[in-house]
Amino acid sequence: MLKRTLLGAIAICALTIPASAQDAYVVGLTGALTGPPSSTYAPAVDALGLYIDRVNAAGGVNGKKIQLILEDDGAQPSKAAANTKKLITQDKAVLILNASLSSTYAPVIAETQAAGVPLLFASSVCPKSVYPPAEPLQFCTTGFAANYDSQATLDFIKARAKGPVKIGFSAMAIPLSRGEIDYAENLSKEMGMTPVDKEVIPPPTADYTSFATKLKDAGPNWVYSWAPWVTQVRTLEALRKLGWQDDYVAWGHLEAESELSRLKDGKFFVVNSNALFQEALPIHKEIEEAAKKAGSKYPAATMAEGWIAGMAIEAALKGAGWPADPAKLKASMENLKVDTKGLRGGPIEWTKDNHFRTKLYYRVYTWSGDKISRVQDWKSYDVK
Amino acid sequence: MQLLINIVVLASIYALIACGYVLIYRVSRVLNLAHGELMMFGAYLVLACSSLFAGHPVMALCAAVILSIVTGALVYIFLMRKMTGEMVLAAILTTVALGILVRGVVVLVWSSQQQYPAQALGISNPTFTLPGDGHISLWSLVLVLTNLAAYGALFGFLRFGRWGMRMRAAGQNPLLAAQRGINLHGVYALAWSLSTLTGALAGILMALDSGVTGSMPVIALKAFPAALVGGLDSLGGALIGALIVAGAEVLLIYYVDPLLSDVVPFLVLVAMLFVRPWGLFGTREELDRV
Amino acid sequence: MFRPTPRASGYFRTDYAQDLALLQTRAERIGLAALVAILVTLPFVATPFLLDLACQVFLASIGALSLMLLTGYAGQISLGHAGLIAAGAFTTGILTREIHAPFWLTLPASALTGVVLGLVFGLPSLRLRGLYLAVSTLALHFIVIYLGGEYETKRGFSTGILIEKPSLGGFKLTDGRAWYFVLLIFAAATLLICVNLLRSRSGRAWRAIHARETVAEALGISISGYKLLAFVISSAMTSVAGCLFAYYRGVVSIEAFDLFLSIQYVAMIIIGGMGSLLGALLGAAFVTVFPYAIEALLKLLPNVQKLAGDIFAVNYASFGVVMILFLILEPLGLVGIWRRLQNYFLLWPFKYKPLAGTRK
Amino acid sequence: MAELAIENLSLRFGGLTVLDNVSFTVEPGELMALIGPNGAGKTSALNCISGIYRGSGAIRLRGKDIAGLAPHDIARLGVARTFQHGELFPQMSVLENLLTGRHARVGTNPLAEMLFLPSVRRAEVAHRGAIERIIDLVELERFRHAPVGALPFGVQKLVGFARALALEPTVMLLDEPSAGLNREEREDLARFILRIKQELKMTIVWIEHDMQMIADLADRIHVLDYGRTIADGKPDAVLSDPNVLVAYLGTETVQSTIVQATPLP
Repeated sequence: MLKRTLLGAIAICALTIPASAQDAYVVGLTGALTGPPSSTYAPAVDALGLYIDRVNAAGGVNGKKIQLILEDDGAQPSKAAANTKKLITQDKAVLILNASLSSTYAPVIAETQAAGVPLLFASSVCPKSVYPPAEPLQFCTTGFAANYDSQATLDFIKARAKGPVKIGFSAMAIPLSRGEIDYAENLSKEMGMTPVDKEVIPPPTADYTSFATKLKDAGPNWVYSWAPWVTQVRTLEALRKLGWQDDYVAWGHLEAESELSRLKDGKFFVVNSNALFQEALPIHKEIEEAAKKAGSKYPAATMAEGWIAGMAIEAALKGAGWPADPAKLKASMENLKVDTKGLRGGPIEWTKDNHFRTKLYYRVYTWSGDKISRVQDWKSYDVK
Repeated sequence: MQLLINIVVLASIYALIACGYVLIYRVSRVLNLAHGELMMFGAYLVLACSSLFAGHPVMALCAAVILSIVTGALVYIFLMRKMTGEMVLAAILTTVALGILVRGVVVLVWSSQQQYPAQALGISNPTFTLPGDGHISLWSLVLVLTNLAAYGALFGFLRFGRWGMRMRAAGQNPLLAAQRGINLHGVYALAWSLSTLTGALAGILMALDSGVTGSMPVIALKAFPAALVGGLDSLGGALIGALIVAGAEVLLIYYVDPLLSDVVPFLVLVAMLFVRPWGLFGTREELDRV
Repeated sequence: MFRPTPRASGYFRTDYAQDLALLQTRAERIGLAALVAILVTLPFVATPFLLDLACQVFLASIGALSLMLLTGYAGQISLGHAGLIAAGAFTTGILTREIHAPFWLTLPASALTGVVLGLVFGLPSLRLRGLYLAVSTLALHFIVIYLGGEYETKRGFSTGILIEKPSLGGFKLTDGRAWYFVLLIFAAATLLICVNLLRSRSGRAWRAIHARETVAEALGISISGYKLLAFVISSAMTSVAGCLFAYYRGVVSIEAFDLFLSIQYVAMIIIGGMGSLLGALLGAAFVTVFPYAIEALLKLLPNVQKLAGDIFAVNYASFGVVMILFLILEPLGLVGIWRRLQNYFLLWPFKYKPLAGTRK
Repeated sequence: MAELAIENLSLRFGGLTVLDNVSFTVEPGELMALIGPNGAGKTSALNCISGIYRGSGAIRLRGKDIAGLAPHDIARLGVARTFQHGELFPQMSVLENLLTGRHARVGTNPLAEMLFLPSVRRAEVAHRGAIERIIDLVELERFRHAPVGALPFGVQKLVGFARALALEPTVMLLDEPSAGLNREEREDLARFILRIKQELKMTIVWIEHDMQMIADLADRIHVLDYGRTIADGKPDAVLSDPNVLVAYLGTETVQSTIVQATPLP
């Protein structure tokens, strides 16, 4: 029992890192940089880092640099909580970013609320608490968001379908995805479609064919999936292997662009709130160059999400002035308009009770012939 | 028809993985919980080899297979050899630790993005339509055939091969086998190589069919009930066990609730453990002697 | 257990009750007092981050002690530990969300859940041994996680069940320091319960079953009874740890209880040293602190931010390496190292103990 | 009434008949030796009595049939035993081994033990006292705190003997207690066996290969061969029984050597 003291001493020696000098805006991030779901988050965090580096290289914000501290939580709630605590108490971060699985939200929210530090969901799905009426300290820039995504997708299906729609659903067996698909199923009924089958697929699955068989045998002419990319695309591939040739819609995660060109499937649609790099806007070129220069290991096409978060952070810090504290930052974020320069259909606007955005924009892409093409241009939804 | 194909394919996956568990358990009474990770490692080796032998998919695949055999032997020589004679639990935990290590290394080297070895090799995965409107993809078909070939070869090898005989002897009574001049370390290393080979084959073929991510080892965990239901020391049992578990899983997904597919193999397993803990075809363990 | 080393010229006692005392020499009493003093002052000097780490260590200690009781002493292998922690956490979560149950209700309720699960999942131990038992406890894990996931989804708590901080006698437990003491007390109580059990009839029965089951039975020990008892007590304590975990984090979600957590607990008792309560504590501290220590080390390297994405993987890999090193080089675990150090200083300048067996 | 009566006990493992209609009785306070060549079924008979194996036939303890009871229930009725190879708990000290042997006599419940209530403390002290008396009896004082695994084999066998005594049994089943002991240790053992017989009035069934000791100490001898009784009676009569000699040596030609080696009382 005496040994605990010894251990304590070792721990103190090993872990007491001197707090960094406060001559920069300290922004802390806890994210799933590694671990199974990291493919959705890691590229975005990488892009965010690139953006902040550029801002710093150009002289920073209000003459001060931004210090971005990354902590990996591997999508584990406990680790995310510990990270947040450390970022707030030890690094004195004025803003916390979450780029991780939804299971980390609750502990991170609890920590930030206790400390009164604003929390920005960047590249992780927007929780309902940022929708109006928003929780005072929570904000979100992420493209995908529960309920609105399904609304937009089903609208797209309705508009595109010629006859009656028999729709099948595919979700991953995680609460978030299941919840959204349940919502979509109800909504589809309201919109006059016939839901025929819903497959909830456990994450570790050797062979998706069994699920696809059931889905196919239910006879849908549309299938909608809102889940991590693996589930979306493997369900599609399994369906195609079984000879199902109808239309499939899924959410356009970061991987969407490269995957569309890999699959070359003209009846596979991705609903997206970010403009794909195929559009080759000036901002896209900019991101590509930055990624190339930094030698990033992720393709530029996966970086829009992180870039947008970077823009929002820059704007928020600018509004907060120097020295920034969490309260000033919160005030600045409550009244913010970020120009996304075409990465999104319109600006991100936050108000006192809407920390999500006042208008949402969706585009739909697919593969046609030899390239990715747009099948529906920005369609906007008001957030109330 | 499609259901039948699904069962056969899934059973082949499980069986090919399960025979790796059986090989090692039968020879050394150690349960290799790193089997899933070694399987995934095999799939990633294809990725590595595809860039090494760009444009020669056959060469790359062969290289990956050979490398995985070597990996198995190295694991035994540098790690498990130290554990022979130790508590069985310690040996099993060593494999757990090995698994954790391999997972970490794989993420470090290849990141945790979904990867497509088939694309890297430049080979496609067409689908065949069978009579009765059943569909099967090329690599699933290859997997089923590989599985049959692997089992055939293993049966022949254990029954008639010189080293196969030695493996059986070592499994039944290591002390006696050693006294009769059988090189136990050689036999164990061989078992590890063969087990890693079959595991890697399963991993490679699955990766060719549908890509590979860091979460692949979980599949091996689900193949584990198959090995146990059949009896951990029986090859034939693993085949039957895989059929039972795969059958239960596919039928439950289709007729009851897809969510159950995660739990059911283990429920089957628990039921089996209550009725016949040593499995359908396994050997019953001896009574304690005092 | 911590049987004292003979100081100076040996033991001098006049009745058997003195032999049962936990602290026998003045040095031990002083040592304990010093330890208590350090543990009490720590929260007033440590940063909140360290405080959080200490709390995690205490939580892990409760789990590791109960697993040590089951595996290290009673010899029943379990891979369902994460499932049991989840069971306690979900009991707490469900009770607070559904009926706003207070702390004094959820805690015993969690313990009760543990008792029931311990009974159910102890049953296979009557027929199964070793490996096979481990596999059946694995099934427990999957079943608990499945049920928890169903509850979360059906009730729409897709990002986890939020739990209010508990209040004790009108005092709300929000402060990190208060939590430190609460968890310290729980960990100390668990330790005391384990020590007490092990120095009386049940503890001896478990160790006998572990060593030689058939012989133990011929001595009059009911094997099934004591195996179930071990499962029940261990599961109850584990579930209590789950309950505390839920309150401490303020949230319950299935993702927090994956198979890796079970493996971590097994690693704790192995790295700490099988068959030693001290080992469980050392192992819990080691495994909990390890990832943070690796991170801290990596951060000393130049160009850290570029490495951020790899830290977790490095952690993972090095955790595997450390486990392998312990299994191969030091099967007695941290406790083995500690004892060797202790002997080294006790016997200095000699190298070997004069009489084998004066200590346990 | 006989203390222990075995009636028509048979035991089969698969096709192998280990015990075939064995019957014997042991009177209270009697020391009965159970002998026979290797594989005759002696240990199996003890295993049946203590419930580890389940044979067919009746096993009566003071008239009550205990066949089919679980081993721990049989132990609670006062049947203790030692094992051929000691079968001690090597990590535990001599004291703990003995206290474990006393398990059935300790009545504390786990809830009280968790808190180590005064009642538990009192019980522990009391039982420690009882154990100390046994330690005195078999002269193990020096090794009290030593882990058993580190002790010499001879001492370990004695600890096994003491552990059986700790149960305070009425019937002792000794499975080759002298195997592996040297001359001196055997003499000690003989002394202890006589003491428990005389002072504690214990009924003893004793498997032994040392004919000398048996001839000196046993009240009666029961001989098994291939699972069958071939002789039963006073030592001198049994040890000169030609059947027994054949069973042990296979031929009658060496008969004289045995007779010579068997001192008559």
